[in-house]
Amino acid sequence: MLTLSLFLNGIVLGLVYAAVALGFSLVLGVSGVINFAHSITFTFGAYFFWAMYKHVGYLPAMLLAPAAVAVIGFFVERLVIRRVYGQDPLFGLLITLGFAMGMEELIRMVFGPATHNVDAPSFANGVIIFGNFLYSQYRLFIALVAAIMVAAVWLFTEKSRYGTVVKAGMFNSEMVGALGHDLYKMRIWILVLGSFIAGLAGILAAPIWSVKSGMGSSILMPSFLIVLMGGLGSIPGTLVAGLMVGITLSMGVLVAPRFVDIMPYILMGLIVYFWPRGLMGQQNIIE
Amino acid sequence: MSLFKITGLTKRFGAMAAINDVSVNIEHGGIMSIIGPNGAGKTTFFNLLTGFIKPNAGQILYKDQDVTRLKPYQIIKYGISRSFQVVSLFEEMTVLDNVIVGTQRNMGYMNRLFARYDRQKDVRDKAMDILDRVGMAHMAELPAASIPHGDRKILDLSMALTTNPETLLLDEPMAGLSKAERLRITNVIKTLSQSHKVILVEHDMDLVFSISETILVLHHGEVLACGEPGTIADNEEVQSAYLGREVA
Amino acid sequence: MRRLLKDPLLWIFLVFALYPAIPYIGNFISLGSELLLWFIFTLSFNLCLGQTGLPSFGHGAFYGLGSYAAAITYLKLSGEGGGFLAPLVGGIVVGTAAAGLLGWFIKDKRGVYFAMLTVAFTQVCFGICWRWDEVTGGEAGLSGIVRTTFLGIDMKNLHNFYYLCFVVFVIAALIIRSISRSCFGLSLQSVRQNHIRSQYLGYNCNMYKFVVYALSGAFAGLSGALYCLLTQSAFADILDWSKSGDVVMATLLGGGTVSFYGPIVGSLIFIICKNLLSSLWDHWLFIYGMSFVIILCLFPTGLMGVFKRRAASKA
Amino acid sequence: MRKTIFICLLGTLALFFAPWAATSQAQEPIKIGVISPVSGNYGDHGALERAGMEMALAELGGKILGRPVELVVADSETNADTAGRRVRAFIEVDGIKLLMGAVNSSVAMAVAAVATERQVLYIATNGNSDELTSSKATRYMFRVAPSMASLGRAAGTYAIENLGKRWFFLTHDYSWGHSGTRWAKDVLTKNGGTEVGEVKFPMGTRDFSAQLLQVRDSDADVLMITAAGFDNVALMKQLAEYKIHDKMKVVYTLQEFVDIYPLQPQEHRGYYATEVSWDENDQLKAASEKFHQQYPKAASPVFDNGNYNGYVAIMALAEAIEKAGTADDVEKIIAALEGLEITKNLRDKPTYVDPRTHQFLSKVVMVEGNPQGSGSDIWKIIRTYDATQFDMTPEENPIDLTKK
Repeated sequence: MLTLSLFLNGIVLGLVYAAVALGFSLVLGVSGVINFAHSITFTFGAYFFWAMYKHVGYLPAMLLAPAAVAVIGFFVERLVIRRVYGQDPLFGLLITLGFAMGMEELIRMVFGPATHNVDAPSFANGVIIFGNFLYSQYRLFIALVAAIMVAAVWLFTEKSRYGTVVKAGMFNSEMVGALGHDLYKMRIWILVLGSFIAGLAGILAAPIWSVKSGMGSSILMPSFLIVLMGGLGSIPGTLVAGLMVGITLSMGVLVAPRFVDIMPYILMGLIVYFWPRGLMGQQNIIE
Repeated sequence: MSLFKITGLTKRFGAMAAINDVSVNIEHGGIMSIIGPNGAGKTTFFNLLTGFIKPNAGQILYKDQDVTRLKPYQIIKYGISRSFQVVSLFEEMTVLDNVIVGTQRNMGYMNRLFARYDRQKDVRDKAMDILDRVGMAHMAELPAASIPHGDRKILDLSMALTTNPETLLLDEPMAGLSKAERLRITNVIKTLSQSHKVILVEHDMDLVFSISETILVLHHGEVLACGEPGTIADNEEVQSAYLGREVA
Repeated sequence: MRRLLKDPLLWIFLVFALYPAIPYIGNFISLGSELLLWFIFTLSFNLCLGQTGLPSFGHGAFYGLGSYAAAITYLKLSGEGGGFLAPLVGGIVVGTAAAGLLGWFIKDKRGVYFAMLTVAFTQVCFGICWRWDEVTGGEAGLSGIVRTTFLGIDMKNLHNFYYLCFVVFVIAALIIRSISRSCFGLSLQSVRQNHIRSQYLGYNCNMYKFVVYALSGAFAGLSGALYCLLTQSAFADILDWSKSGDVVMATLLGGGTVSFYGPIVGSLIFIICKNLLSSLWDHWLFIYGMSFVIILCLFPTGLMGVFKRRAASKA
Repeated sequence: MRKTIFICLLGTLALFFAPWAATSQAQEPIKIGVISPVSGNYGDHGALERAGMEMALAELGGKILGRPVELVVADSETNADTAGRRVRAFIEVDGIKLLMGAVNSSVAMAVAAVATERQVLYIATNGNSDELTSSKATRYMFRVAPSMASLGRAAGTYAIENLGKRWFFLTHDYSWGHSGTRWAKDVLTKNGGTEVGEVKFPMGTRDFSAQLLQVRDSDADVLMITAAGFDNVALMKQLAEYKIHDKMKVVYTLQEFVDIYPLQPQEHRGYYATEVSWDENDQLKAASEKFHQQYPKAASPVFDNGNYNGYVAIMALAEAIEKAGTADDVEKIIAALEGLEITKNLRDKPTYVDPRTHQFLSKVVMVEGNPQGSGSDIWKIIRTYDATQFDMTPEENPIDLTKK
């Protein structure tokens, strides 16, 4: 019984982690930028949501807050990311890391260091109990939203016209530019979309992990691991890798509870060692 | 025994077979040219021959020794060396240093921990000698990134000489060169062909037919024809392949 | 002799030889020793990044493991009886072994994947050291290490220890510089600039990456061991990847990718500004993060890159 | 090019040390080096500690032995490596002989190592690990916060007597967490209780669903938790989310007011051992009121472990210096501190400094969460224990710092 509930919990966790890594994977895939400022958009999402959800209501805030984060994403792109296109990806990593560190301290200045609290929505606040098995409705709600997010981005890149151009951009951005698509505008839109997704992911995580300035840095490494394992620019890869991390973290408690937090790193080491480009990765502008 | 004995060589990238069951013997000495429309698999053939990529099937014997599975740095020991279609140099080094990297490896100096690389007189002399042979001695101290495209192609060729090879695989050495430079390189190739076996990938048909002893025609990854320039010239399949009519 | 005078390394040696004598600044004697150890560490790190193009973002692991090795060797082996050399040798051996082991497994990896595998390695080491109470003392770390005498000189005296670090720094800097200028150094440069062409000239690039990684691990282990003797303790904090990020930032800030002296200038400014800023303002991390971004945006090749470009334009 | 490097080196060296040069004034002040987190996630905990110190200093009129006192603060960045560096700079440059502070045990250990080497006095305010006053105790370190032995055994004693005999342990996986569980188990085995199971969770865990599902699956009637920091805030929320309280009693071996205060009232459930409760007596209530006025933006509106220990540390140092008659001779101050009875500790009974382990012994307060409470009224006191009753006995902790 326990293993079943742990497995289900692993799926839920996996979906949340996949959603968290989604924005990062999209930006990395298209513009080839390792965007560590992703953690900032994630944290802003949670803070904006916390600031407005009491006045505006839960669901409207779930759209307004990420929209505000998307605007910040635009400025982040104009200020920092714009200088990093085409450069060595590790250079981009370091610049955005420094930027994220500075912005985290800025958040601490603006919103104060204290932890804030976001309570679950009214319609998903209870607990489902059947027999000995219990599961909180809120986690199923965020798993559902995460699944919708991943599916939406997947449909966007696979099916829609703009999406296919974006996907092509992942593999050969010069060619896409040469074919007349305004690569310049596309990259801005991708980063804005990525920030929107990251902000939404921040809102999903807020009630479980509570809102504080340092919450962004705790999801930075997992997102990067998931994207590397899944394969750069591959949305299904991010989903699969996210689920694997979620299940490892959840089932790991049975195997070696003490070393649960370093299991994702070991997992990533094994996968990248045997599948150099990740499970579903293809040649990408990163190489 | 022939220089290269290639049997059943195949290389697939996903569904597309870049090189499809190629079997050919390449003899010693002289110049052999490989021609074929773009995408015929010429560069892939070179990559397979030099161990840069591993074939899906088939075998490559060089002087009856199996080199199919070897990596480039192992194949060099057999005396095979190549230049690149897209110029591949050490961009942050000077012209001379680019060549020194090759000569110091060849002379076994490459692992000296405390000998300054720019003070090894004999290595420098050998490098300057190679630059002399291709007429680039005067550019020795210039940064490789700042010299004109033509000279960069010639430098790429001269770096292949640093491993004093027996067999030289030159991938479109003439591409993008001026008339004068093409002449200069043709003479260099001619003098090289006395002492080395030269395998050339080239699109300039008059040059190919004037200097090569044998010609290998590749088309869609398969050998269309192989033989003297004369027989190749009047071979219908070759003409149709070039003139675009699909062979019935 | 004239050529010697123009050699910047000589000037650096001179400044740090007189460092304790400098009126006000000289009081920071421990910080001086730490700066020297940090120089050895960043110079050896730059053998990987600047010379061979290996983005080792988890390099702090070898520094941390070296300091743990020194602490454990001291506590287990030499005990109270003294023994100054054993911890240093222990640090070097463990640093080389760890770097060699990791280097062997990832010698064929490149770019982002190489960087992330090294980060994974250092995080796993951090996780283990943080919990393994019996051996590494867990979160409370190891303490009780005492600097005794070395070659008859009493190392408890901070100035003696400073000059020991200075001597080790001089030797290490000369060795690393000569390696970077040697034939072996040119081979490493060829691996960084164009590993395909380098293979075609007969270089087994993966083997070179493995050898230089193990070599730089040795120096990192040495500086870690000396750091353990300076602080007379060993903690898991050094192994965290944010510490490794510091060494990468310092090297890039100084311009390690274009000049041998980049890491020295970079770490000097890095450590000093970090300490200076933190005493000025509670939210100093904001200035620190933003200035790093601005400097790297304006001078992608770091400070030494600016000097080199101006020197080149004059030539 | 060569000269530019040389000038750049000298320039940055000079630039660095300017601020420190300007601090020496005419009359020689007593400088106390405070090492606690300023930036980063634990910045607010550090600020709380320092606020307690400043408040105590203000009550003493900013003077000890007639000499003005100056608190020189350095940012530990909750990192042993950085803390060691900053403290060494304190000693070498500012000649500081009195050190204080530290929010977690690894920083406390690092500072203790430097203090022992340089023979300066260090009063650790908030590190709870047992090692600080047992295996790694040193003559030059005192500790204000009670050890995990007192806290763990107090919580264990209350739980075994009132809550149940079948326990499940949830332990934060680092040395502090292990010691909390060890002492609670000590009480459990001595009173014939049974250990149903234990799960250790790593630092930085934010999601406890896996661990809590395991807890729910067990048939324990008491869940004994040793957890701290931001992980603990997330854990408290998820305890309520998974309705653990309905199935078993939740007991904490150490809980901070600061961790619970931001939570929802219905999440304030369970039994906690804590070092001080602001509503113990009128003196503390008044002090909390005054604290809230002076530091409205502090992480806690009342006296919590952090600021209380900072307050007591300053009062102890002041009384010791007065008793020793000198603020410069560290050995004399240590001797004065050993066996000292600290009266100004806002409590009815003075805090006793055990000369053998250099541990400040006062009280351990058992409180119960109050889901209906509002504002600062988040728990109510249910039992007060005397710390000496539970601290490590000489057999358990053979260390004796009075012997040279």
